[in-house]
Amino acid sequence: MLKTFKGGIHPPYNKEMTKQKPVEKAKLPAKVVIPLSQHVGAPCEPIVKVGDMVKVGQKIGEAKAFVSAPVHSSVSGKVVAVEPRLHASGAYVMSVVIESDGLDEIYEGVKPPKPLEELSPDEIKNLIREAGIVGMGGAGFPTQVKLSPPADKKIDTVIVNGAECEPYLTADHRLMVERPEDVVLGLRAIMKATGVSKAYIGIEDNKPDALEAMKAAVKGLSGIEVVPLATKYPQGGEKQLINAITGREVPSGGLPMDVGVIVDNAGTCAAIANVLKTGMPLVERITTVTGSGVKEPKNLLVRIGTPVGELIEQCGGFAGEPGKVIMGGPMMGLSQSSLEVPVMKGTSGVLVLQKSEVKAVESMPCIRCARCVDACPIRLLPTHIAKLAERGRWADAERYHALDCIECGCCAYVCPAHIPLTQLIRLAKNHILASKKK
Amino acid sequence: MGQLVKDFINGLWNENPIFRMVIGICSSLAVTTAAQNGVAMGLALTFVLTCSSVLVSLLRSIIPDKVRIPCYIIVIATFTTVVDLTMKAYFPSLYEVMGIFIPLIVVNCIVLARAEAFASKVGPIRAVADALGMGLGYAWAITLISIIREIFGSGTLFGVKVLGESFTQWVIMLLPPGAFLVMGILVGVMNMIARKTASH
Amino acid sequence: MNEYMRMIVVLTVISIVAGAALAFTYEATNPKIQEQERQALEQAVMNVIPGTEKMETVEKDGMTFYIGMDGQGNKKGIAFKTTGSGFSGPIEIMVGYDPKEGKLTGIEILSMSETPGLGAKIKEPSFTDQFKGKSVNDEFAPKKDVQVITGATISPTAVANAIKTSLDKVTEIYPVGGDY
Amino acid sequence: MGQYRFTIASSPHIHSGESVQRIMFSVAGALLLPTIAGIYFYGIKALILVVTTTLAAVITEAIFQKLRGKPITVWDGSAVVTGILLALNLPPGLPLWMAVVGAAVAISLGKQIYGGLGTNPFNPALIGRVFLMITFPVQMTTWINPVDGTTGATPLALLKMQGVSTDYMSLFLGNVGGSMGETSALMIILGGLYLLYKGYIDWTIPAGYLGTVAVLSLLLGKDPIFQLLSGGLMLGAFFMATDMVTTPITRLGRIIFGIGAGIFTVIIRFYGGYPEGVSFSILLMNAFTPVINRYTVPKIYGEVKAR
Amino acid sequence: MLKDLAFLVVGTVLVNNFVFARFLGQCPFLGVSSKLETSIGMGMATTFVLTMTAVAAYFIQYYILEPFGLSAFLQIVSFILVIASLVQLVEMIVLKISPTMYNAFGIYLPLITTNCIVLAVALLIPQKGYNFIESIVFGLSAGLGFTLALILMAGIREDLEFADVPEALRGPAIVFLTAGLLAMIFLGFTGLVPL
Amino acid sequence: MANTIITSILSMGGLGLAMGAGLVLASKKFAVETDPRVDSVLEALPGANCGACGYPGCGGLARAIVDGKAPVNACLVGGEAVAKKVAKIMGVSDVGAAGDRKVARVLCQGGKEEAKFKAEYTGVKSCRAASMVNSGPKACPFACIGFGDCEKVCPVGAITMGEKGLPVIDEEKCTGCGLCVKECPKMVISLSPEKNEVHVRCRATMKGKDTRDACKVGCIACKQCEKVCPFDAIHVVNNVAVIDYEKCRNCMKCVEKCPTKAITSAFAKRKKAVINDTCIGCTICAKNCPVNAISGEVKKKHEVNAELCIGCSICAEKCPKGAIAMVRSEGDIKTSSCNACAEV
Ligand SMILES: Cc1cc2nc3c(=O)[nH]c(=O)nc-3n(C[C@H](O)[C@H](O)[C@H](O)COP(=O)(O)O)c2cc1C
Ligand SMILES: Cc1cc2nc3c(=O)[nH]c(=O)nc-3n(C[C@H](O)[C@H](O)[C@H](O)COP(=O)(O)O)c2cc1C
Ligand SMILES: Cc1cc2nc3c(=O)[nH]c(=O)nc-3n(C[C@H](O)[C@H](O)[C@H](O)COP(=O)(O)O)c2cc1C
Ligand SMILES: Cc1cc2nc3c(=O)[nH]c(=O)nc-3n(C[C@H](O)[C@H](O)[C@H](O)CO)c2cc1C
Ligand code: SF4
Ligand code: SF4
Ligand code: SF4
Ligand code: SF4
Ligand code: FES
Repeated sequence: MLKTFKGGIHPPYNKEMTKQKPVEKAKLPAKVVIPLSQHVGAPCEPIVKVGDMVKVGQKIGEAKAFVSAPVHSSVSGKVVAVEPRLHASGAYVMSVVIESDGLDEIYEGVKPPKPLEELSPDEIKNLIREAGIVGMGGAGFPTQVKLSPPADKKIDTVIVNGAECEPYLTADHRLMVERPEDVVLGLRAIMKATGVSKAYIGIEDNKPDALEAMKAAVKGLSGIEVVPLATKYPQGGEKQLINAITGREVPSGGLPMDVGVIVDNAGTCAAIANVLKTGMPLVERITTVTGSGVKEPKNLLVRIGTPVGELIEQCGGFAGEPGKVIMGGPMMGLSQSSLEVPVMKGTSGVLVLQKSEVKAVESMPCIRCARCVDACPIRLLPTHIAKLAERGRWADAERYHALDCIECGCCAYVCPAHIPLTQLIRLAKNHILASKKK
Repeated sequence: MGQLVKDFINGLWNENPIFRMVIGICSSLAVTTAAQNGVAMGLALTFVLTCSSVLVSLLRSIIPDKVRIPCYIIVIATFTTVVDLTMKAYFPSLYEVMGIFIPLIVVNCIVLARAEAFASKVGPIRAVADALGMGLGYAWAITLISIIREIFGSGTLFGVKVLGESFTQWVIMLLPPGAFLVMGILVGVMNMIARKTASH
Repeated sequence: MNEYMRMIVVLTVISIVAGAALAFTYEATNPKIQEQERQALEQAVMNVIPGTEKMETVEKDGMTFYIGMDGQGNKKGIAFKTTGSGFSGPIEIMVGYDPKEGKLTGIEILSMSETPGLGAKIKEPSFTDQFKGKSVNDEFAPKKDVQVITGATISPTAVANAIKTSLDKVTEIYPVGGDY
Repeated sequence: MGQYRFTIASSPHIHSGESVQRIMFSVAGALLLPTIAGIYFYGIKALILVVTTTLAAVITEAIFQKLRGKPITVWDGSAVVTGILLALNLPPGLPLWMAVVGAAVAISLGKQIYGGLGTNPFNPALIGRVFLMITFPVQMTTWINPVDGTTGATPLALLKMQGVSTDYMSLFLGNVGGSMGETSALMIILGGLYLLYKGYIDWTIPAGYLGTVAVLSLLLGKDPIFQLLSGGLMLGAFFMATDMVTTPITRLGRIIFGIGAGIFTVIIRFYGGYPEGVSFSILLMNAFTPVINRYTVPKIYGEVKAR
Repeated sequence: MLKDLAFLVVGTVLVNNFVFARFLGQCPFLGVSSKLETSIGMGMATTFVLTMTAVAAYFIQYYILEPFGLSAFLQIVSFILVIASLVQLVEMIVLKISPTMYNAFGIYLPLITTNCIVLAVALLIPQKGYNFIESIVFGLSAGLGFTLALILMAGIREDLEFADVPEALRGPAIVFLTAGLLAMIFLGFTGLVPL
Repeated sequence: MANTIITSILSMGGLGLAMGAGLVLASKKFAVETDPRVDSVLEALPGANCGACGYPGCGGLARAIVDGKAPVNACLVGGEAVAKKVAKIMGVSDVGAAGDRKVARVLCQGGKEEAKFKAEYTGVKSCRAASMVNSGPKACPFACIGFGDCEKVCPVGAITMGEKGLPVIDEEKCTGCGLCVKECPKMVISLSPEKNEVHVRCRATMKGKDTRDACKVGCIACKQCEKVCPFDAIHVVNNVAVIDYEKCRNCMKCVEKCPTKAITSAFAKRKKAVINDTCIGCTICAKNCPVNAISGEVKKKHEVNAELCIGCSICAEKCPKGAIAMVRSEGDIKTSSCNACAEV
């Protein structure tokens, strides 16, 4: 029996389009827009002015708060604006706009650090922070913060999340096939930084080549185990992953560290490895550009700040009439209204669906079929919370644990009545949290 | 005078105990298998209600508050027993059908509610007007229910065959569910009428 | 008078007045009620024993019998009550029996709670009349010598069974052909 | 790249493609099997009955929605399922006007007064059937024997009233007296398996229901196989106790539902006034469903025991 | 003996359920059945009072009314007097002893005086000739039957808050219709026990 | 006969006595302090114990009302009359003192016509839900979304969704409870003093160019208002103009200037100063007028140039004689509104 969790769904994976395609370097963009907030926590503050010249890897935004991360220029060139720009959230966020000079000069400060063996845990954490590394699995939580739990939380396990359970996406898959040793190096750094000796690398069994590559890469390393997981969405959700691999359940309202676990995305590990090897902060990432609406789906190594429109062009442009452009996967990604929005540290994919695929279906009354209940990996009663949300009964929704919803979308995916369950629950969560603030 | 008419009319429609206030339902469901029972129960209740309202109204200043309820109930119970014995003596067949529901007039919420809410606060004349209105409001309501149940259930009205030979009895109408269903539909219809008249 | 005293006194007085008033009503209506009940019983006996004009109550072996007589005092038969277990409750039956002939003279259903329009048809003459003149030695088997009601066999069976079982006992007390 | 206008929506952006309509028409499809058996055994009469109740159910639904000024949604197929199931639960010889009354009651009292699809507490088809059963008991218990066309009793009534048992094969194939679609256990099981395969019904309910009846029969000294194959049990367990609208949404709740229905069926069959108790039992458990839902809310992921 | 008692319980709770088959206690049934929690409280309070009433009725009938030949006409008055006073007494005592308990279910007590089930139970005890034990069991089962009815209805009514019930039927009408369907379902228990 | 009556009297008397005594004893022994208001409220209720209110009997409701858990008009049977009585017992009075009453105002004019929709939104039709999807369907992430969450939450029905797809607030009805302010996910509703008539109806903090692309009536941060304001009451902060309501005197000069009409006021009803005969010609008004609209010689009655007057009412405040009244330019409010029916 493969390890897995209760609930979940089996959507069509649609990974064939890109899973065999090696990562290509994307064209150097003429202009990048780098938002100063690409992570959970306080936005960072610009430290460059219009007219300044910057180079690749040069810090342009300083993180002042503890939960925050700095950002760096991903091209060399001239700062042309520091102003609010459209962001993947649809809001305008303070960003630094840089015109590339095409030289791609590397910043002088970028130098390889001491080898891992010689670094102290604090030095590792500092390197990670200064490199602006945040969770690349989507949420964008500053990694260094995650690695610095309060003293009373004893961490005994690190899990590398290589599940990549979102349909269509293959960024982590290709990474693990092509650069398994980077993932392992990053993981070893994390282990050293947190003083943990047990680590797992969880990978869904629909990526046998990745499993092979990772197994080969950890050969001879003690304490690191590659765990094949059942292919089921949302296997990569950290709560599900922890449950599948360790059998532990993160307490409601708690964090992985409450059960002694740290979960990090494979991409995050590779980013750490990159810093250790070259000193280069996080300025580029692998993004899968895919979907029926793209002519030639590809895995691209992209500079942070590249407008998504340029990536689509590099993939041959739109196929058919595009209906939806999604940053991220189809289950949790954010739909976009403009092709101007820039790729960020957490952008694992750009998915384009054709117009014919995004027909809006009128929802019908709930027939209490309980598919949503059976699908929910958190064992909530989505239908009930949604009904309460429709009637504005927020307090009751909270009593039914609306806040524990991980917004995985399983319930809405299966609902035969096409009720936007996830959105209604999100609405309830938003309301509950808003009323808590006061 | 105008006040009295108002008090009287009130029970007939605006605050009709069955259809509008929905109290005192038990008997209206239980005895309404035939139109005749409806009329009899209606009159019996009107009698008890009127007599006890007068008495409660007269005694209203004498009765101490803390024993108010026991006292009212004794008054009501006394009149109910009078009806009970009278029916037993003079209408035995009717008594047979209405059985336990005559004694239960005592706890019919309408009686106590009117005693508490109305009779104990006004003079005897207004109390009578109100009681008669409420009683007759109750009476017409349950007669209507029993007419419907009798026609569908037995094909008769006041015992006279009104539907032809080929009529198949709707047994459910004579059984408990029929009572609830007819009641539910009538309350719905009355709501509709009330809403229509209110909007004009 | 202090308030508590008043509570007690008022409640007591009202109770007493109520008691007295009811006792009065009872005394006034009681004869009539008794009369009604007697009449009802008599009527039932008359119905099950044709030709009866007077009746006499006899207690024998723990059973109550009503002996029916005509105007001249000739015994026309005996009647007794029995209870069957119907579809939705007990069925009380008055049975008329003529020991001389060994035959039933008629039956009447005194009370029952069978389904109206269905089991309740046992009250109708079309059902009860078939017992008139039936021999006590008959089988009383539904669908054989006892006609049943379509769609409701339980109620007629209950009636037939009740009569048959009670007859077994009654024929011991008043054997067929014997005197009474 | 031209200026396109995109759609924005909350995630997820893909859907399983399943729909209420598809589920309903699949159930209707599965019901064709017992329907065909009914037509085979009882002839054209049965076909007319099915068509009548289905039309009556659909028309009642449309009229009700029209009167309320709501969109007419008869195409969702739920009224069709109700209509077919009602017919399968009726004696093949029932006067057609009674069948129409039954369908009208099923849809109006059983469904529309509660606002239509999805919010009715009771199984509409069973409401229709029990209403008819109580309103016209004579006609509702007049069964046709498929072998010789005479009227006769159902195997359960035969056993209860006359102590006569029927052989398993007849029960399994269905050439015995009974409601139009309940007699052929074979066809019902086939239809049920199809729904199980499609994932439209949850196995816990039929399993809990049939299992409970079998076990209790055994314990009470009755023939469990006979009990399983006779009466409306199979039809009820596969098609009516599984109506998702009127059954619990929690897994534990559905198990309780199945077992409860089994217990009540056995009680009514063995000790009650009626020879058959499936309709009543399912409806009774429907009544319990909201309460069951309330008290079987699953413990969520990471819920701490008591703090 | 035990079997008889079992029959009495089944008969009173299911077959002749006071709400669905005997039509008693409709007013509190309609009023209180909108919330599950309230229904359970009301049901428990009623069950308690009914059991107490059964005892009281038994004693009054067999130690006062019958010996003096008064049962034909003083039954109603004396029963109701005692019930009303007892309920009021219990209310006062509960309030004093445990305000929490009072809040949990004492508040339902005043409503029970006018619940016709109470008087009906008292009157049925002599009518059916129950002995002491049977009287208590009868009172208890009457209460349980009432509680069952309340709980079922309350569950359904809580769900109906999500339902698009036609305007005119909202409120008591839909409750009656639902009660009608429940009564229909409870007919399935007919014939379960020899009565 | 006599016998029956005597036993009846004795038993009933005995029972009555026993019960009466029992109750008395109990009420002495178990007397509990209760909020006297519970009893008075109970008194006012009809006492039908019908349970229609959802509480267990009138007593339950009375307690709930006193505890503040139920509104004073919770009794359906009693209707308005009872509600009034209960309100009196509970001492619930009408709305608090007027004076610096605040009312809710919608600070967005980007309706269906004016604002650009950047994409097709599908999903739950609620402003808050839509605001979580790419910040809403309008190109301006600060724009009113227009699904009317505010309309639903307003307890007095003061908000209706207008034809432009924007909420319209009836300032008369609004009680200033602020629920809509909390409900609106875009924070485009705000409470402001009723007397303030000038509002910047835009909160977009993007660059002026971006705002102009997104909406015809947005504030583009051109700062014209800032320059023209005689009272330093309006400033562009963070790319959007903000009014200091304390300083604003409703002069409406900014309204005149604003190129996109993002600032609004009851322009047609602008007030004008009018000087009456008690003027002693002290010239204080003329000195204080920020636009020099008042002229006149010392000790002579002064005149206001209605063309120039901006209605700031400084003169009226400064006038030692109280000789200056602020009058709506088109007559008083009454006549300025539709007078079609006033004539009937
Ligand atoms: C406010 C906040 C505080 C967090 N603190 C910690 C932490 O102290 N330790 C840790 O391991 N993870 C921490 N996390 C990270 C979460 O465990 C999780 O990795 C992150 O929310 C992304 O998870 P997701 O992609 O599954 O949503 C924190 C997250 C948030 C939002
Ligand atoms: C429903 C759901 C699915 C997720 N799927 C994945 C996934 O497939 N791969 C992944 O790396 N992170 C996934 N995540 C995010 C993880 O929960 C978690 O945030 C992440 O692994 C932490 O690593 P990071 O901080 O390095 O991103 C998912 C989160 C959720 C809520
Ligand atoms: C609503 C209803 C009421 C019934 N009432 C009676 C009844 O009063 N008496 C009776 O014998 N059977 C009654 N039955 C029982 C059935 O008709 C039962 O199946 C029948 O008695 C079996 O006998 P049969 O062989 O005539 O079908 C009733 C059934 C229903 C549905
Ligand atoms: C598996 C399944 C079983 C169903 N069973 C019934 C049924 O027994 N009776 C019925 O009226 N409708 C049934 N339906 C149809 C539908 O759910 C029903 O009409 C709703 O209760 C109406 O709201 C069924 C539907 C499905 C999918
Ligand atoms: S979106 Fe929330 S409620 Fe829905 S399945 Fe996922 S966790 Fe459960
Ligand atoms: S999946 Fe949809 S239809 Fe089924 S219970 Fe959940 S919300 Fe209702
Ligand atoms: S003002 Fe706010 S709440 Fe009201 S419609 Fe606009 S966005 Fe929605
Ligand atoms: S919700 Fe309150 S503040 Fe907003 S308009 Fe209504 S009354 Fe005014
Ligand atoms: S009349 Fe029975 S409870 Fe009201």
